[in-house]
Amino acid sequence: MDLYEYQGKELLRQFDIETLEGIVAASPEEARAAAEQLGGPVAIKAQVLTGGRGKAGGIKVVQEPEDVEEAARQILGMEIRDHTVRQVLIEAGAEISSEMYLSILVDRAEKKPLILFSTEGGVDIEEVAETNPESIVRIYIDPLLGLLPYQVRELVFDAGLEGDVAKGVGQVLNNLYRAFTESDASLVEINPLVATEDGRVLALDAKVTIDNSSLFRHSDIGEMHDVEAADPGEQRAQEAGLQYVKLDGDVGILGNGAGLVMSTLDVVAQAGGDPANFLDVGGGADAEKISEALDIVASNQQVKSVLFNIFGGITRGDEVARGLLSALEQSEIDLPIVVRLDGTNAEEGREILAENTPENVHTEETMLDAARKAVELAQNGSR
Amino acid sequence: MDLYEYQGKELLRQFDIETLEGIVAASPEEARAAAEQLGGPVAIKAQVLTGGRGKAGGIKVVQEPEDVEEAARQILGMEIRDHTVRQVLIEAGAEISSEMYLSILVDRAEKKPLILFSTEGGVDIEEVAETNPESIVRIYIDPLLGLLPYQVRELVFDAGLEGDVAKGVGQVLNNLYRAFTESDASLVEINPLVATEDGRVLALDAKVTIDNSSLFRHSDIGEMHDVEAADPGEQRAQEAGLQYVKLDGDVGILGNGAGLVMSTLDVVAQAGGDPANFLDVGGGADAEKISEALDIVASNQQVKSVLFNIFGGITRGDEVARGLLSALEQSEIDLPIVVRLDGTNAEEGREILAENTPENVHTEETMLDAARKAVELAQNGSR
Amino acid sequence: MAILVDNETRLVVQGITGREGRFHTGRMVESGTNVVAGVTPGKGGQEYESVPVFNTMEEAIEETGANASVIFVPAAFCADAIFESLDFDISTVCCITEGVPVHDMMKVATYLRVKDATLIGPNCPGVLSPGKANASIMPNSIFTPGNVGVVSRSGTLTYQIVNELTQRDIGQSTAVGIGGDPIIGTDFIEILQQFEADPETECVVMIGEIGGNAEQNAAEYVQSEMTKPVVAYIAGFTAPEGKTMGHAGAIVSGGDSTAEAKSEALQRAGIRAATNPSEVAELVAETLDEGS
Amino acid sequence: MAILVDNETRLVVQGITGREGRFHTGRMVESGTNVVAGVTPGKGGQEYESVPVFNTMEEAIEETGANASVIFVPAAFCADAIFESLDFDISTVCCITEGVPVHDMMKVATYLRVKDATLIGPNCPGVLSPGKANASIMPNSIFTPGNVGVVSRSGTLTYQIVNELTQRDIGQSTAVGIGGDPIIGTDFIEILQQFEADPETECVVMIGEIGGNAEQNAAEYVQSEMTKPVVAYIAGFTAPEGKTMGHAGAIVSGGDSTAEAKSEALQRAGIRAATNPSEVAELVAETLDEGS
Repeated sequence: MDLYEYQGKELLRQFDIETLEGIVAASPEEARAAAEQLGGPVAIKAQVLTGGRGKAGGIKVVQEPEDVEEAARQILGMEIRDHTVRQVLIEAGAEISSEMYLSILVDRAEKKPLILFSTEGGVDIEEVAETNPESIVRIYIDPLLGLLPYQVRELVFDAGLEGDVAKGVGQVLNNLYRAFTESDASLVEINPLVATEDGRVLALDAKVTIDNSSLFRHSDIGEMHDVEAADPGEQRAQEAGLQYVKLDGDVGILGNGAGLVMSTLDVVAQAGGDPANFLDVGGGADAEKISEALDIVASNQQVKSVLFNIFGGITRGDEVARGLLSALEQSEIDLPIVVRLDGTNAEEGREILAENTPENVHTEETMLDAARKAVELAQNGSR
Repeated sequence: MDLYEYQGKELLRQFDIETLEGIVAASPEEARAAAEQLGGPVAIKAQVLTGGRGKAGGIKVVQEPEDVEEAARQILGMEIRDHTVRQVLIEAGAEISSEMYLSILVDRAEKKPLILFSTEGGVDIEEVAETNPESIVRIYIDPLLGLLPYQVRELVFDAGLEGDVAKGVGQVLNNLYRAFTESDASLVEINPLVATEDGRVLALDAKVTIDNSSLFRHSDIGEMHDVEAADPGEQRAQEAGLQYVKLDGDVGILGNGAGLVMSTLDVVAQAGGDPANFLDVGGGADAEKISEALDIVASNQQVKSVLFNIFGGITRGDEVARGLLSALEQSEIDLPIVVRLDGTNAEEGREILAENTPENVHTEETMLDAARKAVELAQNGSR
Repeated sequence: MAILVDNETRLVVQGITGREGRFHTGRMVESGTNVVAGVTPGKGGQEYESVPVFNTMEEAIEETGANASVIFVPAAFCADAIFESLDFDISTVCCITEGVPVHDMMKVATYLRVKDATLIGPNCPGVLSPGKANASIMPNSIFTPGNVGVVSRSGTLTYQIVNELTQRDIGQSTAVGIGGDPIIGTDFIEILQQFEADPETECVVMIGEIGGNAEQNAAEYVQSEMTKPVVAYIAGFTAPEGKTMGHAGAIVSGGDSTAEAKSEALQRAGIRAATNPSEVAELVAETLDEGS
Repeated sequence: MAILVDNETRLVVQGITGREGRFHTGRMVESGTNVVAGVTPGKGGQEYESVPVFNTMEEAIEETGANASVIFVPAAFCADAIFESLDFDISTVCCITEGVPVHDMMKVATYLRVKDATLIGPNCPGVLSPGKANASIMPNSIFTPGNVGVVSRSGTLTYQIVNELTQRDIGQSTAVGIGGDPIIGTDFIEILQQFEADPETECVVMIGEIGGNAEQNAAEYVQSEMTKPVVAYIAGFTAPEGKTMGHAGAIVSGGDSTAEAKSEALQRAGIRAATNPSEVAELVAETLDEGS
């Protein structure tokens, strides 16, 4: 789960990392009021869960409160990489003497937290990695020992920091590691981390991703999630505990297990079709969940046929079949549906379907045949 | 550093372990006032840093406040294993349904914390270990992982606990492990840990030893130390950072390094003498420390001769010699002193001594000769 | 022979009394697996699917000599269940549960380095050696004993491919679902090593997906260390960059973790890669024909 | 040869700029030890006793190829200094500092299990191989090269005994002060193993004291595993039960950790035990005579 900049900063402040004073605004009027409250020049920053907002014009700095309204009007409603800007963060100014980069992330290969630091902040870190890899300090942390004092010193010395900045960065690093572990983050990134003219070290931006699997122990963070931001279908899926990603095609796809569904998308594409979505019903999905999943897929108006590919492990074929029938009854879906069912209790499932098959449901024996059929139906279909 | 029962219980309460309500009293009058405040029957418990107070009559239970004064009078001033009782803990009563034993200690061989639990509490655990070893549950903890939930369950199931008692003991164990690690304890022992008729689990006694080396990060615990309890010489030594233990003989012994001093005691005993003390001046002792050490040894009125055995590693012979001379000047010690000096800068030290040797200082080349000389001087000497 | 589980396996089911635990215990028993014990705290003394239940792993192991475990306990308690298995010297631990926090798994993975044990998963289908032992949620009926080792990051996709193999009468030595989470106990390479050393395995199928770079590392390993042929399949060519595709681990975090990048790495290493599940079975059949 | 430190040793001094660190660096250099670097954060670029100082161990090792370290940093920072050494693959770490918290040492000891390194101490005099390398605070002048290995829980008592050996012209291969704290990095047995394997060592002197049961375990090991003769000495017969005698580790916590109990264990194992430091040298002389 990604946090907005303002949420990420709220979290950092909880762990004693200093940020600039800021107020979130959802309208030009609120933006102006916020700027007046803060006083002096302010930055108006689009709050979107994607990068590149700077280049897209999503950040403006104005000197006078009366100019804030117009700037906010330009940013609010802006589309940045398919994300609509619904809020802006109005932030006070600061006298900045240097920009740095600091992040902690989960390294999959080493199975440990990895700290990245560079004195070249404020730009894309991947760019720095290419142009000046020497400037990036990398430190792996033993998750059982935690961040050790010597590692903080090492970062500071390797990066060539001195005086107040060295001390300030060390403190931020200790605090950021606490934030990373205690919030179950998979990424905390501060870019830029700035040193001010008066010797303080502040987080000027914050990108925080929390491990979804950990939300059961972070109800406060879970509540931050801004469901309005997502596609309505993605919202429904999330509430139902389903993994759903909307795409641009016309063949609706659902199945069990991320790998099988991804493979189904690939096979549909190879058959000349265009997947409308990714939907993983997950392990052990029961009738109700299947019904909800089918409904979500069908509610996408672009969908012209649905391919339902189930290979049962935890998910049992009989439940899938009952779920399918129940979903069809409830939602009166009349789209053509291709069903391919195999694995645990598949035979029972196929029997249930055979006895009750509605007209719009086609069954196929193999995944490839099912994909071809679904593509064919989508190409011939209309809605 | 050992804590008194009342201090140990204060610590346990900080970690959410329930104890009975209690008030410390230093006089019979205070004891009575405490009993009246608590109401009902109370226990009057001698506060001493040694075991066996129960058998020695150091614990009395009285029903009426008017009997408290007399009971406290009997206990206060009592000598229990050479410890004078100066305070009593007046403690409220409870309806006890069972007595258990729980402790966590540092296991030297495994280099890990070890949890010991038995449903046979209230008696000497070493006795239980002999008569009914099966009843003791032992669980080792990985210090990097900490106490794991499964280990708590294991203790509870292995001990055959059920219901409220199982839950209560589990909670106490989690809290006690926190107390153990966060206080840098080498031992936390609750004997008995009791279950009450109304289903609570309470610590009825508390024996806590804090690792002296950790006191720099526990100033609150360091302040608990009750220096009045110790021998005046031991008090002075502690303040000076010296390791001193008073014994019953007449040959005062000091040296550097616990092993060498222990060996010196042994050699003195083998030579027919009787060591008056153990004093380790430690590593890197300077003139001032040596002087203080000599003064502490000599201030024991039983001492008839002093054996000063130094083999220099960190401690340098020249500093030892200067310290010795300085101590002799300051304190006007006229006891016979046998000095044996070897190791780092020993030659320089011997030269300094040779130039300034007072009459009462004898030098010997070997440890055995030095021991024999000191014993001889003690046997011939008087004070 | 086989890898990880075989005729010598004495399996204990952690979380046997839950819905999934019970259901799959029944299936594992039906597959002929020697399921000797179950563990659920507080349910000791009961029986589920004719398997005796104990309160603790220590007790279960003492009483039954269990040497492998399969975990169905809820995600919040999985790390604890894994530590319990490891501390009592279970040699193969399969954690089926999905949704185990990544920070828990980093601790587990670090602890694993001091233990002589293999952890499969979490969020995986488990391990199945057809005709010998089933420590998994995989449908036993689609398997048949044979000489192809299967290792996969994906669950249902594995079933799909095993099914294709079986339909062509190509049997399997062992199928291992290593799981698709960002932090898993055992990576491709460790399983490939075991297949390389297993006399019964003649050919290995490796099933990957987008995210991370485990497939690239595995490709290098195959090229430099393995003598046995490997057939690969990667899913996720149609996955849009930056979108989560179900598995927390299947995040396209950059150019390196796309299906294309993985596919290229396989080709560079001279590994045959199929473009769909059916083709995997075709390539395996060809490979085995060439070998004989 | 020798054990732990020898002619190949490239020593780094952690905490070189402190009073003791500097003093003993001078002495180690005088003893002919190859002291290649010192580390004190913030003092990088300076020189102490002609030894270059670095800010971090990583830098010191990169620049000088250091492979052993000796630690003089204050007790509160020792665990950190040890972790820093271990993380950059120093193979022999001697922690001289006393007063390291026991809980810190439990963590260090646990971490050591995943590292291929030997930690000596804390609260120990260090390691000295006469004529080769001195990673210790032991007075070099009392040593002479030879074939007797010395291992001891006590510092100054070791000097006493080494001095007695040297005065009888009995040289030493290596002397190791393992420290007397409750939790130390390396116990008697691990050092005895190394002496057993060292071709240069013919006989071993083991110096114990009250507290714990390391001497009893060592006695069993000597009896069952060692071919080389061992002469032992135990201090603390006069120590009253239950009193702390200087070393935090030297607490008589029960019958088993008394000097008598240790002495009996040695006798049971057939190990010659001396009753005073001079007698140790006599027994070693006799042992070497018998052997030749």
